[in-house]
Amino acid sequence: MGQYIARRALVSIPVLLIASISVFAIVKATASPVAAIRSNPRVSQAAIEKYTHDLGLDKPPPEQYLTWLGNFIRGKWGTSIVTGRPVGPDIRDGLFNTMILGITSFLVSIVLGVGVGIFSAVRQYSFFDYLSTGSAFLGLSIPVFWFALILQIVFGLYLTNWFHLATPVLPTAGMFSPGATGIDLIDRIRHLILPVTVLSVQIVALYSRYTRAGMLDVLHSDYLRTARAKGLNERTVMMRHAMRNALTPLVSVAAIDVGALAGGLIVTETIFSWPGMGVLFISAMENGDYSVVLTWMMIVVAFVIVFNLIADILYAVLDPRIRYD
Amino acid sequence: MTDDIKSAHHPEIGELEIAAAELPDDTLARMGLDAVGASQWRIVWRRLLRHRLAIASFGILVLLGVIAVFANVFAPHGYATQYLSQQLRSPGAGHWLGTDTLGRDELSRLIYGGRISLAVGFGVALSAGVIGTIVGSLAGFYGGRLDTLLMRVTDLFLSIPLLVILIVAATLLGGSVLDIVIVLSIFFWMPLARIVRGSFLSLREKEFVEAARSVGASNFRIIVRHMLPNAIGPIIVNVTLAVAEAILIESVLSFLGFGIQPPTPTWGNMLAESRDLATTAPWLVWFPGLCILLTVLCVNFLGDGLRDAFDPTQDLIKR
Amino acid sequence: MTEPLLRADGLVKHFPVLRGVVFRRAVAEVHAVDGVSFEIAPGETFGVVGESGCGKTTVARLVMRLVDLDDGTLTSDGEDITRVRGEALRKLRLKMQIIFQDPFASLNPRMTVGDIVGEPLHIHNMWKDGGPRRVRELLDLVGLAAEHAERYPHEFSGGQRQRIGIARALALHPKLVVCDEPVSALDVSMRAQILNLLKHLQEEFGLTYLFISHDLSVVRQVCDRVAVMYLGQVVEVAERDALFDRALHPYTQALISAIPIPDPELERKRRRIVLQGDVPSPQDPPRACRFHTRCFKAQEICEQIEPELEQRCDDHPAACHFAEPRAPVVESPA
Amino acid sequence: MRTLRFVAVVASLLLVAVACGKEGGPSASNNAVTGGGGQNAGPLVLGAEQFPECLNPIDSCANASWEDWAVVDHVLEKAMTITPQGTFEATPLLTEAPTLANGDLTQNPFSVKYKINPKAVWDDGTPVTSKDFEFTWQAHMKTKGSIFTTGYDKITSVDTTDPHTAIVHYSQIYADWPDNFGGNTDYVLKAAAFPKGPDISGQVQTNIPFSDGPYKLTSFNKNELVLTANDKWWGPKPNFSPVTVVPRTDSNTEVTSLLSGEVSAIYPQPSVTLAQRLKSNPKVKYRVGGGSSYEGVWLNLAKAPLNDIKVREALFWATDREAVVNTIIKPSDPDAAVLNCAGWVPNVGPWCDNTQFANFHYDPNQAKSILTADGYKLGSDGIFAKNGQRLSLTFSTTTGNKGREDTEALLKEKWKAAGIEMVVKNYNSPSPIFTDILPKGNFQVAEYAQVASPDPGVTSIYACDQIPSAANQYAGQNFSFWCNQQATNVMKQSDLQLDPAKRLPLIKQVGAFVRQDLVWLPLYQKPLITAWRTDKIGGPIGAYNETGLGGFYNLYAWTKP
Repeated sequence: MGQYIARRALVSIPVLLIASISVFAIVKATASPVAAIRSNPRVSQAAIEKYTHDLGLDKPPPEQYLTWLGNFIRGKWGTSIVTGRPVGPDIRDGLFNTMILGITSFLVSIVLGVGVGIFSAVRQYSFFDYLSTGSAFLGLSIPVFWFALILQIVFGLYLTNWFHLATPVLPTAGMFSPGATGIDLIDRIRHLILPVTVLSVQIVALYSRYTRAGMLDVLHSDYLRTARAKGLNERTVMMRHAMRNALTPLVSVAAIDVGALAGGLIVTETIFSWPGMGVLFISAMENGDYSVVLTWMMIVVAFVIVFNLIADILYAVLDPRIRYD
Repeated sequence: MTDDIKSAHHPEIGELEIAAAELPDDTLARMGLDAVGASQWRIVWRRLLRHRLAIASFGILVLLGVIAVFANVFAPHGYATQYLSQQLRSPGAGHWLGTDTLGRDELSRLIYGGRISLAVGFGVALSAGVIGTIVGSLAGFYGGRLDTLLMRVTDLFLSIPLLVILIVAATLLGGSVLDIVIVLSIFFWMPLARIVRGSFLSLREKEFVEAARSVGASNFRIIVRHMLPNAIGPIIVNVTLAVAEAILIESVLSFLGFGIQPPTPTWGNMLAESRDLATTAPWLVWFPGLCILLTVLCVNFLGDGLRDAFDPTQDLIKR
Repeated sequence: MTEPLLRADGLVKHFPVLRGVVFRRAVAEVHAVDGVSFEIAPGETFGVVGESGCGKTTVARLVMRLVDLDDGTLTSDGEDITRVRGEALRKLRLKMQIIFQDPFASLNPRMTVGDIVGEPLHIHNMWKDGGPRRVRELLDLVGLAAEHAERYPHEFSGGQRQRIGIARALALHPKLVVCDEPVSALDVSMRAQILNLLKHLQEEFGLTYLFISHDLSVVRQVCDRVAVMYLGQVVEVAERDALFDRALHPYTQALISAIPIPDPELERKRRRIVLQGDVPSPQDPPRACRFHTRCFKAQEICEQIEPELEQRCDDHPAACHFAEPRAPVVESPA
Repeated sequence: MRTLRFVAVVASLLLVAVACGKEGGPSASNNAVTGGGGQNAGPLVLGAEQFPECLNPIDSCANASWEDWAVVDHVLEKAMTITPQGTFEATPLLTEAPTLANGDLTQNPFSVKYKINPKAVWDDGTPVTSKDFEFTWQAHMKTKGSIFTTGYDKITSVDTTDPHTAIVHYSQIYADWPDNFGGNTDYVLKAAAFPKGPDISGQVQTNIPFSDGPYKLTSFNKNELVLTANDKWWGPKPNFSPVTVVPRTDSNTEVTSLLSGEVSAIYPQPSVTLAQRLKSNPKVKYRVGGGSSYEGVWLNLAKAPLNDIKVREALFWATDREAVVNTIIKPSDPDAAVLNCAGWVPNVGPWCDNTQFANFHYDPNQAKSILTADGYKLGSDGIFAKNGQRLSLTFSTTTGNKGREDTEALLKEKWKAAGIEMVVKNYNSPSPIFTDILPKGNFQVAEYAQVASPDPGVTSIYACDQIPSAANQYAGQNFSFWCNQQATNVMKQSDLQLDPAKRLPLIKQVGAFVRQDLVWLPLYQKPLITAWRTDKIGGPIGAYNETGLGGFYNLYAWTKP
């Protein structure tokens, strides 16, 4: 197992390198930090040349890449070309904000998804099963930004107008009320409700499907029958035997998803003005700010790789039948 | 799973189906017990028929497909025809689903837009299906260094969030229908490649593959005639679900401004560009959204039905 | 002895065991086949017998060129086929065919019986020349009906399936058919039928069989000559009767002593040689004589010097320092 | 979404605009520009469509208009500023504006004397001095990545002998001098805040820790920025404090936030039904008016078939500008009209002859007869062709801009009726459209906006030597690739003429050349809109709506309802 982890970790180094080189090439080919300035007639040609030179953008691209890589490896994440701000704190803040949104959604989704999944497996072909299965498919099929839009309008405008409220029923954007000082938990939670709903609708749908399928497999298995035959009571059978086995795949899936979160929730963050990793990426991409895009990419890919590994390890721990060598 | 989390390349539910492919022969034998004289397809079809929702969905999809293909017959107006005096009419006589900011008939635009959206969905699913199948087949069949190489490439593609690479690539290529189909296809094949590889790795050890080789079958023939048909279930399910995903992702790209560019109508860009009108001309937001929802829902139901139909263990569970 | 149809000389096949962090490298090898030689004369049935894991199935695959040799040569009709590839290998398929052990796994479940039996014809461009008729003939030959061609393998019993496998093997008019435990997966009642069919086909078409089995009684029933394998090596080769009546190698003797005898009287009286311990791992086979860890005759020399497979009596080689003709404890009923 | 930044940049370049705005909503507002008085109206929340990512007022951060609109305008004081009427005037930082009349402007050699208000102090109580002017000049020239060097590069020295008088010496006459140390984009920096010297790169990226404006910046992060009243401010005290600016980068969310009351004012890009949405809430009012940036259909004269003036003429007849304005602009700005002058707008100076293109109206038959006379034949597909070459034109603009995309869709049908095919090929903005497509001439027809500045010179967009080429590293801005030597001569001549009265006929002559050669077709002035909640804000919000200073400029003067 240790060897397996070491191998996976080592193999990911070339993956990271290739990913960063391709991303660098594409960013270079599609966007330039100078473009926005060039389209500003107030900026003279001389100023553009000075700017390009000052920022080293006139150096050959491979040199630019290697300079960035050298700094990155030495732990210097550098500063953004466009904003002149250090990249590290921006990514840290973005990651933190994204995680607030993402982890909340995951917790909500896992609780709901597992609950619904188990219940509909136990009561297979009941009305509840059909209802939850139907809702799950609906959740998987709904265009996110459309759903977000509808929620914003309903909770931000329609309901607020019907009840003649001065402030919206639920805030439609931002992480907390403007100008709020300190941490007001209620306020934070109110701001989380709509974006978390948008995200959870998808995740709950998926997790409840996983859970239901896993539970059904277990419920129809021989060993559960044996457990029952041994005279264990139904509750023990469910909790101790069925759930543990049914949830094993879900645990690793969830671990992978948490890793993937680092990439940001581009649509949700954009709509709800949530300053996370997705928004950070989009703006850096628009600016052709390769120093931010590349560092961003490395962090995100590293997250994905690490959490994939964690998923594998969890899987092996939970399911002793799996062996890696 | 369309936006955000999907962008992480969720290990598809389909990946669990490797298990189904691992036991094709004896499980089929089990299936055969109640299906004497039927080919696999007939068995699958019969089992699919039992899945009423899937069949209903299939019917709706066929209907949508027919309307899309014969859009010029069904659409009451041209998709680009402008009635400038009738800007933003709400649904009613003359324009059943209202008009947009240029006085174009929303129903007609939905019909023509559906043509593009469905074409994108199917185009992406098919081409990504082909790529994924080829990559997975080669990796699973030849194994060794080729397998390692291809799987590292797959990992590479999988480790970057889907939406991110799509945005990057769409920026590079452009916003025509073909561009978007190409971009989506290039980044949609990985889950399928893994599934196919898994199937092939187990199929490779089957005696019937050795039997084929011993009568002189070429590698190509072995892959195409012997291994692929035994891995077809997961492939079909996956390709079907990819249709839904491609339609959704196209709409997300449109929302972010990287999708198919107007004036070519797609449900995605119609929805995206009227999002400012949600309160003033809600029909422009509701109808494209509902079209996407309905289509994707139907595809998902169909995919689910197919999954059950291809999954031999389902027989063990009493319906 | 006439020119052999097939000569195997010093066949070696090792499978690597991979380990490693970044670069996977072979840290050990499974010695599946380790220097096996034999000759098969036209028209005979040559048996290879041994416990499971002794490498006899690997021999079948080596002979069929389904896996590549690490060392040794294969000669067919005087032609070196050790390294043939591509078109030449395809040609070779016309001469040599194989019947597999598991009739459930060896038939593609997605193909009809007609397609399975007809596939060799398609591959070798013989379909246009009366392919469907040939398929009917072949099915008829193995005792199946022509209309079975439209059906799928899962609709057949094990015995029927093995007939389909035989029909496929015969489609190309091969000279040599490798039978890799063709009846071990079948019910006893089926076995005789299939063995009879094989015998009948051999007579009708003058086939040569390389017959692989772990079942000595089956071998005794069908083979003309028999090679006994232990841990990837041939320890004894003999005419059937010579082997069963005068086994030279202690391992063969032990095997034969374990054959059940139908007569309860004799069964009670006979002395069985019981081998000690398990078969050692082929990954790390014992030095010198590989059998010495379990041999009831083993002495010091067996741990130091590897015995050659050498002639002991007429055309009866055995690899043992203490090989000797030895009267069987119990007269065989035959 | 992606184009917003560019549009915003262009909008910030307005040097002068005249108040010609109209107001929507229930009641008219008081437009007094002066105001304030510290009535302590309490906190206020504003929505920013583009949130500044960094604050350095000299490097590329300053390229984002929202940095000025949301932060710097309120924190730092300019020397000269722009009135809602589009003229320059002194801010409270100066005791009076430098003029030739009071001798503070000298012509030969050219110098500007700024008399600093003795009451002007930084928020730590230290006075604003001529050293700060000198430092500002130095910072613009020496900061790594500084983008606004225009004008500063002509300064030879700043005389700081008297702390309250800064005399700026230029090497040559620079007519646009008010745009240094002030104007649209510039400010006076505090020398003492930068002990490391005039290269201020990498500093003040996330905070501007000093203030000589009505507000201080007390917090800045990706969620919001907070402005609080500067109690050392010597001008009229602001009423609202603290003022929180929050990002609302999704245009739909932005409007929703205003309608729901989460923010109290926004300065959004107009969209077709924006006005309608704003009207849906009786507590919301807005002001709309055409700014100084003008939208047009630009042609690549270097490439066939648009090098043929007859084709251009036919195209102009085939382009229904009336319909574009009616459909795209009027829903927001009912008073909008088709623009007919070739490089200026009616409300910036006397330069616009708004009749130049007035005779072109939509007449597909006219277009057809011109093409037929030019040797084109109508094909069976309804598209003209000549020598086997179909009259198919690629129309390009920036992606993701609904107004422009609608214009394309609308004109596509109109052109088709005249036998001209339009192929739409849009590009991201700013790259590649402003780095590759336009400068390298990889287009046929393009729609984009230009800005009318108070200086009427149009040399940079029309002169022969401004055609982008490898020689000038594709930095030329004459994207039409139009070269009329006669016209270029007149332009150069006009640039040397400082007397407006003598300059006017020359400018009109340039316009006539543009009209004669049919270089491009003007469409409309881009409308600007400021919207606010009447239950939160009284006057005089929106006074600067049509100027480059933006809808929030006089935040200090806003009052309670």
